[in-house]
Amino acid sequence: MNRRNFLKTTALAALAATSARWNLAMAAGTGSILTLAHPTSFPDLDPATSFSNDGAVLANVYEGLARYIPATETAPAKIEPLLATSWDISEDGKTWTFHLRDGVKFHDGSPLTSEAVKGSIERTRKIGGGASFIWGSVTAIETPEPLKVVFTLSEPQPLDLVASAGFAAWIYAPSSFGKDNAWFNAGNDAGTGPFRISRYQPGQRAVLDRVEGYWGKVPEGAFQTVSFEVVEDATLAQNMIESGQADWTYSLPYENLEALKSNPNLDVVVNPSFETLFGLYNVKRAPLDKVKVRQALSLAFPYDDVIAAGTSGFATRAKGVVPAGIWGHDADAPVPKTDLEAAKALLAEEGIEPGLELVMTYSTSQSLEAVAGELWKANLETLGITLTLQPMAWEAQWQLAKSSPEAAQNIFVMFWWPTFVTPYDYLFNLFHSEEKPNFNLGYYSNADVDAKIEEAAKLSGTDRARAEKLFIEAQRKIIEDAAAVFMVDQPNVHVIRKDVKGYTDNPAYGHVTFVNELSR
Amino acid sequence: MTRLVQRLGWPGTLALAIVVLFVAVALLAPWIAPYPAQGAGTPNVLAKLSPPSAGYWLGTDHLGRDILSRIIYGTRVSLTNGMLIVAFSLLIGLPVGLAAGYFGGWVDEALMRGTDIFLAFPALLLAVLMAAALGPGFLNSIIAVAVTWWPWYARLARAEVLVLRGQPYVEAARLAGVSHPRIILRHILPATGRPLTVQAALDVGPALLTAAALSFLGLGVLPPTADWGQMVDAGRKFFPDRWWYSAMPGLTIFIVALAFSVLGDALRDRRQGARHASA
Amino acid sequence: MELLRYILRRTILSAFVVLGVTFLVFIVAQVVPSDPAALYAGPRPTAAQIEKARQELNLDAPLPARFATFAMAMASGDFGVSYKSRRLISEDLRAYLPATLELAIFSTGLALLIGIPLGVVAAARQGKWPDRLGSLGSIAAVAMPTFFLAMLLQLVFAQWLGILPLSGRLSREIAIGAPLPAVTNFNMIDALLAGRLDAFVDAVKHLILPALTLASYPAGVAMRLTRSAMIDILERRHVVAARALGLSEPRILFGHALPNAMGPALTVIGLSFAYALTGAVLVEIIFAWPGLGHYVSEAILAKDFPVIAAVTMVVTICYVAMNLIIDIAQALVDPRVALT
Amino acid sequence: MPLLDIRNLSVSIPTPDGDVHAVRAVSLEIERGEIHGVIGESGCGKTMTGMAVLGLVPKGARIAADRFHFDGEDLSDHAGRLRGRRIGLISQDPAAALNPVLSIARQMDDVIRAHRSLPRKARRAEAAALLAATGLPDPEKVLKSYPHQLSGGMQQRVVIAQALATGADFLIADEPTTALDVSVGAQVLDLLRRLVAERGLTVLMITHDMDVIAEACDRATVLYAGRSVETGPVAGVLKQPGHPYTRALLAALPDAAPPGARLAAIDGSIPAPRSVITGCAFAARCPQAMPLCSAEPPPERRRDAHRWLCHLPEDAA
Repeated sequence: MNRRNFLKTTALAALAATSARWNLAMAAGTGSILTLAHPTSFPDLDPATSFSNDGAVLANVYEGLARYIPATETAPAKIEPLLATSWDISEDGKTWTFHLRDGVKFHDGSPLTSEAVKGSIERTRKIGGGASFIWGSVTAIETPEPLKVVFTLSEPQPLDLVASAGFAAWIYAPSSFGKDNAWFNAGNDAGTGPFRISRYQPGQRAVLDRVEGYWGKVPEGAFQTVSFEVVEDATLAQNMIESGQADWTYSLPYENLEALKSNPNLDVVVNPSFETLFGLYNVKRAPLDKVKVRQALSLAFPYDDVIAAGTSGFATRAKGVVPAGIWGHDADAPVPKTDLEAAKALLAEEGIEPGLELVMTYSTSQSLEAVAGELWKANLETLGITLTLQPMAWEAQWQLAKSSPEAAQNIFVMFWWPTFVTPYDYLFNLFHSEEKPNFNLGYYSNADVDAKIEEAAKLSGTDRARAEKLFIEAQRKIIEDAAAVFMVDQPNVHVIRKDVKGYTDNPAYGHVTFVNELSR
Repeated sequence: MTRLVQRLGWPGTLALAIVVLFVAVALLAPWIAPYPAQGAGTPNVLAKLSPPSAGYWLGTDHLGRDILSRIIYGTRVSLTNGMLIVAFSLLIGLPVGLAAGYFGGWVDEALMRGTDIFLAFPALLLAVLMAAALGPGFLNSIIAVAVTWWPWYARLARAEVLVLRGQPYVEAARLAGVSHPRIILRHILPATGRPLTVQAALDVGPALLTAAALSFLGLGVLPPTADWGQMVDAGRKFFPDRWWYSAMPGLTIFIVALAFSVLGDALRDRRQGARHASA
Repeated sequence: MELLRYILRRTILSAFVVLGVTFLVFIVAQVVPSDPAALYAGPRPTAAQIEKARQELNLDAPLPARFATFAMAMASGDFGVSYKSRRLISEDLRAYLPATLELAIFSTGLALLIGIPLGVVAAARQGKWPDRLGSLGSIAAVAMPTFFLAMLLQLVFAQWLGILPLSGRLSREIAIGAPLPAVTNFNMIDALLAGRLDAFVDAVKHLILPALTLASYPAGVAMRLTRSAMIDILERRHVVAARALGLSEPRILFGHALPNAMGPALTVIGLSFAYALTGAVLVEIIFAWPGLGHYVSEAILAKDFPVIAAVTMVVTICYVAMNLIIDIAQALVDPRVALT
Repeated sequence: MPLLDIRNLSVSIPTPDGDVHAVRAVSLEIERGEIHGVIGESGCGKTMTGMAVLGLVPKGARIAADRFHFDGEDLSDHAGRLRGRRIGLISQDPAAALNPVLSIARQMDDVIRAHRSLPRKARRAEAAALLAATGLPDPEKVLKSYPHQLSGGMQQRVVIAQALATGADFLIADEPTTALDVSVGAQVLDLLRRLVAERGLTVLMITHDMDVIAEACDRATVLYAGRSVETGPVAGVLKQPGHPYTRALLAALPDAAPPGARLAAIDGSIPAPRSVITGCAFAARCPQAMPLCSAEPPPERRRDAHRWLCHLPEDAA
């Protein structure tokens, strides 16, 4: 220890001469720079097609009509006005009128108008990429007044939730409607948000500078510049946050979080996320076409061990597919507990002999999926079932699953997060009958569940309480059918420097930091 | 024993001993691993990431498995990996080289230009490309490396054959009307095979290193099978605080590759020495 | 004249090899078990979006037609767009290739600088302790797994001693606070062009650890090759003659014997350069070096074929070109080769 | 006092399989201004003797001698210092003796610079002058050349010029004509004779070619199996050889044989270099051998300045 410190000190002293000058110069400036270390790059900065981690950048450059604020212990969830100050819904839930905020300017200086809103959503829909399908039920957009937009829907839909989505719901300046994807990805922007992109190095960083005359409130000591650094390596990210080179990061190994918690300079912010991990059983391929076999597998899943070993106890047990924090979450869902004896009995009932072989596919890049698989495999081994773990590139895994029920895997493990905050997003995509499945990769089909999901969807704009009840009923049916094994709700763990004030995590916008609200 | 030392020198003998030791470890893995089940992949969650101790000599991994047992089981994968890579490469390279060298002319030209294309790729990149195309897995990663490896054997074999082809007994056989396959099998193959096999045996070390690099990139064997390269990668996110996870398998790779390298040097020196003495 | 013919022959052969490589890359790509359209359509596409992507990418065309398109595009330097990011690959390469070349060139230089003098000394002191130590070191360098060495260097120099940066190409203070104008994308050159000594020093500091990692193996090989070449040369008559003529020992070693060992040195340049280009896949990940290796490893995870193909092609062309240059250099350095 | 005075020189090289006795007992006395030939079959130790004088024996080799003097200085201590200053070497194969990748100018310059501190231009002029002195017609052109661009004779002249450049007064010429055409070889020998005469040099001429001895040398020493078995004025050694080996050498050389023919036609082979020899080394091949020959070292016989080692009485010669 002494020796190491000695070496360190001498080495530092030797370098002091060269580096002292500019370190000093930098120290003066860093106060107004916020550095966010992101583990993945920002593939698409086009507000129409962005559908990935790029949302973290865009959410500081663009704004939607509204923003979802999740429930806290003291307050229920709400949808906060943003570019719209208020909105009205017609009786039948098919006509939505949004009143726009006055005095908002785009970064190019043009004012926010109903035409801009209409044009943005139309461009987004016309390109048809990313999450543009969220506007699928909109049949017409009218602009009766400069600050008033009227949406007509084909069927009732919670358009307030759609309008506050983290993807495809951004409003951008009319001057950019004619621009193509490449223009945006060259680092240009056309938003109303507090920051604009000043420099973009794909795969490395995006640097944003504060825009003069932002309409919203700017706290004292707010940041002038924010740098989104792409740091794929968790070791490096951890090193940066510990040394103060980064102010915020996530996706560090759970095992290292205890040590970070005790670091006086850091806050470890743990929050439920809207991401949930589950395995879809292929119900069209024997022997998982039998409910009892599926139930047995779910009983053999080591729920607590996965939380302990895979997430160091940070995650929580999944209660069905809709995670905690989203309306429609079923806190009392009758999910199974690990019980190998019961599993054995069920298998015996169906006459399953030892020697059964099953294939589980998961995405190469997801280490938690691998841990879950390895632990599950060990449990199944005691039941005489061999589980082959098949890590694949996501596209390949998906491709195999879609090919045909006979050729596909037995168990498809994946994470799901909602495009916008509604249980419909989980239930419809994953469990609603599909002719040619896109994400219903277990080929699950149940008319009763389909009906409940469809009806709940229609009600979610107008009668959210009833919709929620229907969604929960559908989920219970799915659990009863053991269509999937619900593993864990992934926690959001963000590590942030203590001197950064005003941080809250909003799981509706995955890993987005609203920098305008922060200060040092 | 003393003769062995005399022939290989002390470093060579030590290296040979290490290689033999690891082969033994691979064969006897289930009997000598302190925790055979963990070596084979069974998690042991309660003890996860424990530092080296009396119970776990080299510590445990993120699922609480004994690193020593994992390394012992990984020996099987790594050595088989290395051996299969050279075996596959020989299987492709030897016939190609034999044919090119024996028949000469356009056959030689066509086969050798073909191998040139493979040699034009930087080897690891081609292996990565192949592994990416084939997907991860034990056999796939071996094929991926073998694809980059065989042209060397083709060249070696060709060079050996070119020397042999001019030998009087081969000429005689040819004049006597012995068929080509027969000449190749009877006269050429045995004489070419021996130097090539020695070379191949020594290449197990480098092959193992390449395979480790692939599995470090996540293109090797599938979990939960233990593999050294993959262990180093898995442990990297806990490095350096839980150094043992990465360092132990990393050191193991280093020691084995070093042993092969030193042994190879010793054998080469011996061959050169023999040539000097006879000259 | 002979030299010209020699160069011409080598160039034609290289062109042939590049064509073969193009074909091989294309064939390998056909094996990739992934749906490019699904990848191109975005993170969570609908069936309609995938179908649209399929048409855009012309994936339904027959195989030979697609190879023709592919080869033509490659020949014109148009690598298409990445399925994953949908960015122009040629634009990405402009940013990543210099980073990798910078690393490869620097590490090659380092390998020669370490390996050759050590080899000369080992040969001159054959059998003595500098020789034994050097030989041991070179074997160790060759047997060391790159990725493990990278981690160890980071641990010692970045985390314990803290004298060199852990990773990246430039300090963030410079990259964000006072960025360099991207003229060549070679940071050292750009820094000099801009007259920024601080940035230059910073760029060099960032280069040292990854370059050292990549240099260790070729340095070991360089040492061994130089040593054996020098031992061979030192026994040759002209060296004995030079001794008999009363030349000093350093003069004989470096002035007379070493120029004869240029052959192995050039071989090492080729080897080291190739090693750095491919080792980049491992080293760039560990050192977060924004180069081709980094770029392609992401593409591999995503099965982003156009990127994989483009990088493979570019690296292979660099490699083939380097070999060509070295062959020609061999001919130039040794006046006798020109005649063969 | 002879310029080079060697008594009973031995050079042995330890190997894992036992010592190699490259030189067993060589005695040489070379007077100033003479060309002294040393002749013998390959492996007889003639080159190693030359190397020992230059202090260039292989690593680990052991040198012993009753006397090993050059101009009064003990070579065991001073070979390194004398080499290149007073003692020069003209190598066997000029193509090998010149560095293939350096220009002649550079190689000449290196030698001159090692011995004299002159400005660059003067060194260049000196190099040209030395080349001219060896009879090269266009020194400037030669200086710009690389070795492979010169003929064998020209290369040998360059090598001689290099030896002259050191300022050495004693040259060891190791088979200077072997690699050359006969006519070119003769020219080189003429050149050497001329240089000896003009510059007062002394030359130790190592050769296996009796013609070279006859044409160029004043005195000669015959080596066999690492021993000097006969020495004396060339006329005596050639006309009235004392040692049966010398006689066999001369007999094996038919009058009709082309000059420069190899010495190969003696039955049997030389003793293995690792063997220990008690009696006369030639005993096994000697047509006149007696039982005594392989048992005891032969005594020295002499006729004036002509001496040889043999059990046979003087008149038998």
